[in-house]
Amino acid sequence: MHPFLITDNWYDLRDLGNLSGRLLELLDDALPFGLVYVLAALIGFAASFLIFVLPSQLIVGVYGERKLIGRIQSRYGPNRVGPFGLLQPVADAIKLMQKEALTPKTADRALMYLAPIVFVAPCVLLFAVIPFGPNMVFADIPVAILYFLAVSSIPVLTTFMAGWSHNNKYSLFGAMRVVAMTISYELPLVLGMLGVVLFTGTLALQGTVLWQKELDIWLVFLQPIAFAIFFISASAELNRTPTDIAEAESEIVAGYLTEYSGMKWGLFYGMDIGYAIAAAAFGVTVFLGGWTLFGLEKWVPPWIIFIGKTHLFYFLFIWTRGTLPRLRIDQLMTFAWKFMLPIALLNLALVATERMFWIEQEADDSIVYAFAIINIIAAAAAVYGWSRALGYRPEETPLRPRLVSEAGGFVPLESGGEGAT
Amino acid sequence: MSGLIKSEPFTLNIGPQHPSTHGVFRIKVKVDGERIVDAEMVMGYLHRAMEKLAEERTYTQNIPFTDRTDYLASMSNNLGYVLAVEKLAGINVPERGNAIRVIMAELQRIASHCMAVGAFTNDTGAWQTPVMWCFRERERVLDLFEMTSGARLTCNYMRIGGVAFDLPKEFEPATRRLLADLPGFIDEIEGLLVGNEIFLARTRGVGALSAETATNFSLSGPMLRGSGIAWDIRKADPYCGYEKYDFQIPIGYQGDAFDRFIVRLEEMRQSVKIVQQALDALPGGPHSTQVPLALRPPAGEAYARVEGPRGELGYYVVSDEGPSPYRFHIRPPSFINLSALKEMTVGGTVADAIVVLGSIDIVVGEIDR
Amino acid sequence: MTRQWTGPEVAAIAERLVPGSVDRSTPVACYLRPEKLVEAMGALQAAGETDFVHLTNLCGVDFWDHFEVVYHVQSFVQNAIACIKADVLDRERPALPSVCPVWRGAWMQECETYDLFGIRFEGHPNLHRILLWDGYPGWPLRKDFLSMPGGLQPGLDEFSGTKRRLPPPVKVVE
Amino acid sequence: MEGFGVSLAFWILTGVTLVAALGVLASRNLLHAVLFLILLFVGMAGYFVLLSADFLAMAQVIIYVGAIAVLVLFAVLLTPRAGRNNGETRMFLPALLLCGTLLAIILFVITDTNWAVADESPSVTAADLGEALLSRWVLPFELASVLLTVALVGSIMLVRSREEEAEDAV
Repeated sequence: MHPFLITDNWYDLRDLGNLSGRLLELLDDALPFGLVYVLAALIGFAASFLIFVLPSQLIVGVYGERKLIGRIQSRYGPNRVGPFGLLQPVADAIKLMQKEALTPKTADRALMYLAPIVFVAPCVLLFAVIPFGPNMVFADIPVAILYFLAVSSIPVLTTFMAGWSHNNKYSLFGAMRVVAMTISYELPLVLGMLGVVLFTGTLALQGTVLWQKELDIWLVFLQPIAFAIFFISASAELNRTPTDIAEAESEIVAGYLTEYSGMKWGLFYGMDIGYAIAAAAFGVTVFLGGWTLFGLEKWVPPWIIFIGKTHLFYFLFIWTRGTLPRLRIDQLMTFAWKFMLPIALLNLALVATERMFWIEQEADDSIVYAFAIINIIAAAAAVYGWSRALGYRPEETPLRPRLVSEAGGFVPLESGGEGAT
Repeated sequence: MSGLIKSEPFTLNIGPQHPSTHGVFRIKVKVDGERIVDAEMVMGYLHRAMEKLAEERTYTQNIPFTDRTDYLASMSNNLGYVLAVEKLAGINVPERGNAIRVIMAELQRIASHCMAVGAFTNDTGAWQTPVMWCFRERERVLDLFEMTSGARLTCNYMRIGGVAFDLPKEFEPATRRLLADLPGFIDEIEGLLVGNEIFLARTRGVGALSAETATNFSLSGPMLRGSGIAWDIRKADPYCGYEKYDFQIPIGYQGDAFDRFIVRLEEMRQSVKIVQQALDALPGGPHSTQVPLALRPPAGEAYARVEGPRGELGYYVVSDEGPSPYRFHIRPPSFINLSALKEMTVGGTVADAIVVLGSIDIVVGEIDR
Repeated sequence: MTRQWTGPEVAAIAERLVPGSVDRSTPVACYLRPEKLVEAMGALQAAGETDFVHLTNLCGVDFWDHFEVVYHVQSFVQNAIACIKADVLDRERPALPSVCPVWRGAWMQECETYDLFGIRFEGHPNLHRILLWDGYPGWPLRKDFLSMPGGLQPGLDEFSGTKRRLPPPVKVVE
Repeated sequence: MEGFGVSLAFWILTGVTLVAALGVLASRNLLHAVLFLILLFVGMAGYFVLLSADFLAMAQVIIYVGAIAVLVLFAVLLTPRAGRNNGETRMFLPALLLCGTLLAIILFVITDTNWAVADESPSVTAADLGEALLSRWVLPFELASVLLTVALVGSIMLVRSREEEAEDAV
């Protein structure tokens, strides 16, 4: 399929897709009808758990996040259970399973039980379309980007179900915020992705990766605005900190999770990480070249490159979570509608023009580098200009208090004391 | 919003068990959507009848009670109380005692402001990071307290007529090390938060009080200074020899949560300056005068106040020549600063209310006493 | 240093601004008549020479047969503080006009004084028990609290405070 | 698509969709009804997948589940508490009659139509779809957008309060 890279031999472990494909063929021949699917599912589950879920969700997602945030907060983080505290996620899981799962008397029991379950399923589905390597993609469907967006809109309903079912005011606040925020952030997200799709001309994720590989450019350079919009929207829909208003702990006490305890809460917690990693994987695939790394994928197994990139991307989420304060709901909505949406539209117009130019002039592929420079400059100009147009004036905000030496009454702003130092 | 869609306001209980009420404090807010239309405070969950208890104990025995009102600023509380009793009984404090008091009170201000700044940023949603940073520095101040008084939180260090113990010899180098690090730490916090767009958006213009309103609501401390009123008891009514030290009063611009925040940060800088000067000019001599254990001040009354970390911390003591105060009243700054809470929160959102509450810097032990 | 207004100084100004408002004055404090309290306070707040814009402290004191309510008011511009008092003579139904119209921030301190002494502040926008719970029977900071319902709990009979200060210790005003 | 798996998927989808549809009708709790409706939408998307219309299936999920259902949830939350359940209605009989008629017509049409059976499933990509919508069917497409815009403006006009109209008039 890709002669430059993969030999298609089953022993070519640089792409595990070869091995599993061969295995499936063999089993299909050997086993009666139907059983092969069961067996393949079991093997696939075990393999993906070992290769992806274990390092990602448990070690990076739970342990790494806690450790890193601990370091950001100048403390040690988990360091008691097992070597370097590595067994902390396991200990957490055991603790959560032992805990009593409380159900409030007035809660809508069915919905409350259903919500964590429904929350888990889409997370697993999301990974089906992610290409881990040239042949390592479970379902290389032609509308994978749409599929990803579609499936990732389901957990929103779940969080709504969770929040509403408790009959708790804080949870209802959380649910309302989730719903309101999602409507606002889907729009710029889809518009941003549209810009990407216009360039690549395909909705398939594998196609997007190959396009980037072929032109030797990552889409993050061609589409900086789309990347920023994707990152912000993703962190908004994942409830990561700068935008975690749906479970704002200091305001509405974890929002839709207020009444959950034990493993029901644990499922939400674990799957939050799962969604974050899925979003990171999607971002890496679309914007950061997926499993390619400028030729290095010939030597290093692409899936290792991919997992590494995903974890680095996930680090961005951890970083923002550890350092940024939270926005207010109305500010978040204003940001989506007044700032991101117009900029996304501008970006779309620019991309359409460039794409048209590219096709009509039958230009060389290296024109994308020119496009990249234009787009980066245009992105900076648009962000700066539009924020100024919206009334953003950072230099007018004094950041230091005035200083006076004598006690007395009111000091008017004009007289100013000794001014900001 | 309210004109477009008919919605019924409902009551939301913020607290008593809520991560952002800094203790057992409760606000009953009536919200219309996310907008607050009414706010009512419910407090007293931590009421320990300190003022009544103090009427049954001798003047010296009351000092530990003052630790437990505002447990984040026990030194300042000690100081306010002993100043009131000294004023009542006409006791003079030796130079060295005064200097040590100033050092302790300023270190306490740094520790308390660390807590205030950290908790406030936590309320804005900065998920624990600034809190942890602030705790790191506060811990070092508490170590100094432990070194001198033996206790970290409730120090019980001031005595009528001076302080309980002289400074240990390790104190000065340790304090100098801390003072060398503190400005860098304050710059760090400033770099992390003050220029941050999200933080600015969350705090600018939130809970703004004009100077007239702030005065009328009897506010004090950083709340008053944030509104642009240059009022600091240390400057206006110097005690313990504050007139000898060179420092400035930081004041804000429009009296919003952000102004209070930057005022607190700047106050920490000024406190560092004061401690530096006090250490440089630390006089010798005794640290305390001898005061009879069963002190019986002459009949009369005294109102003494200090500039506590949260504002004007006053003690009103009435004596009837008995061995214990006839009336013992605390003017708790964070309690009185709360009186403007409704003014500041109504019309904002729930998230704003949390920020406003954080900017007041309440200590429930002091509110309920 | 903050200038401390003596009682007679404040009394003279208050008498001039609102005739008949001053009851008497001691070196420490100026006693205002309850019926003219709010008016006189408002005048003292507005007058340029006193400029008492900031009500610092408000508390009650129980003197067995009557209460005193103490107001510490100060001016930022002049850097001066004064102590103003008002007597509440009726012990059965103690009441005093509220100074909330003058200083809005007084409401919480008045609530507290009401809560602990039972002094009703008339004209207060929302007078309620702020620290104790609604329906608490006694007034804790009164000197005879232990003889009140809700004061002395069973088993506290030998508590030293019950008998300690039965005679009025302070000279009572006429 | 042929095969045992496909048939199984079809029957499962049919079951889920029917149960969801019945749930929408029967559930007393308005919110449960909305959630059943979402399940129904997902089931419909499944049918599209079975028909090899991937793009339509995804669009169905994005638009109906991701946007419309969320809007419906919003509407439910914003309605006063009194109207939050599917109460008894006097329109029961007329509605039944109407539905029966509709069902009869549809059944008649289904049985009467001479269905053309394709030999192999046509492979329609998103690009083909876009091509068709923006060239041959551009007029209906644009008309639909205009219609939606008109509906949007109309709904805004409907919920405007009298005070705001007075404000605008000034």
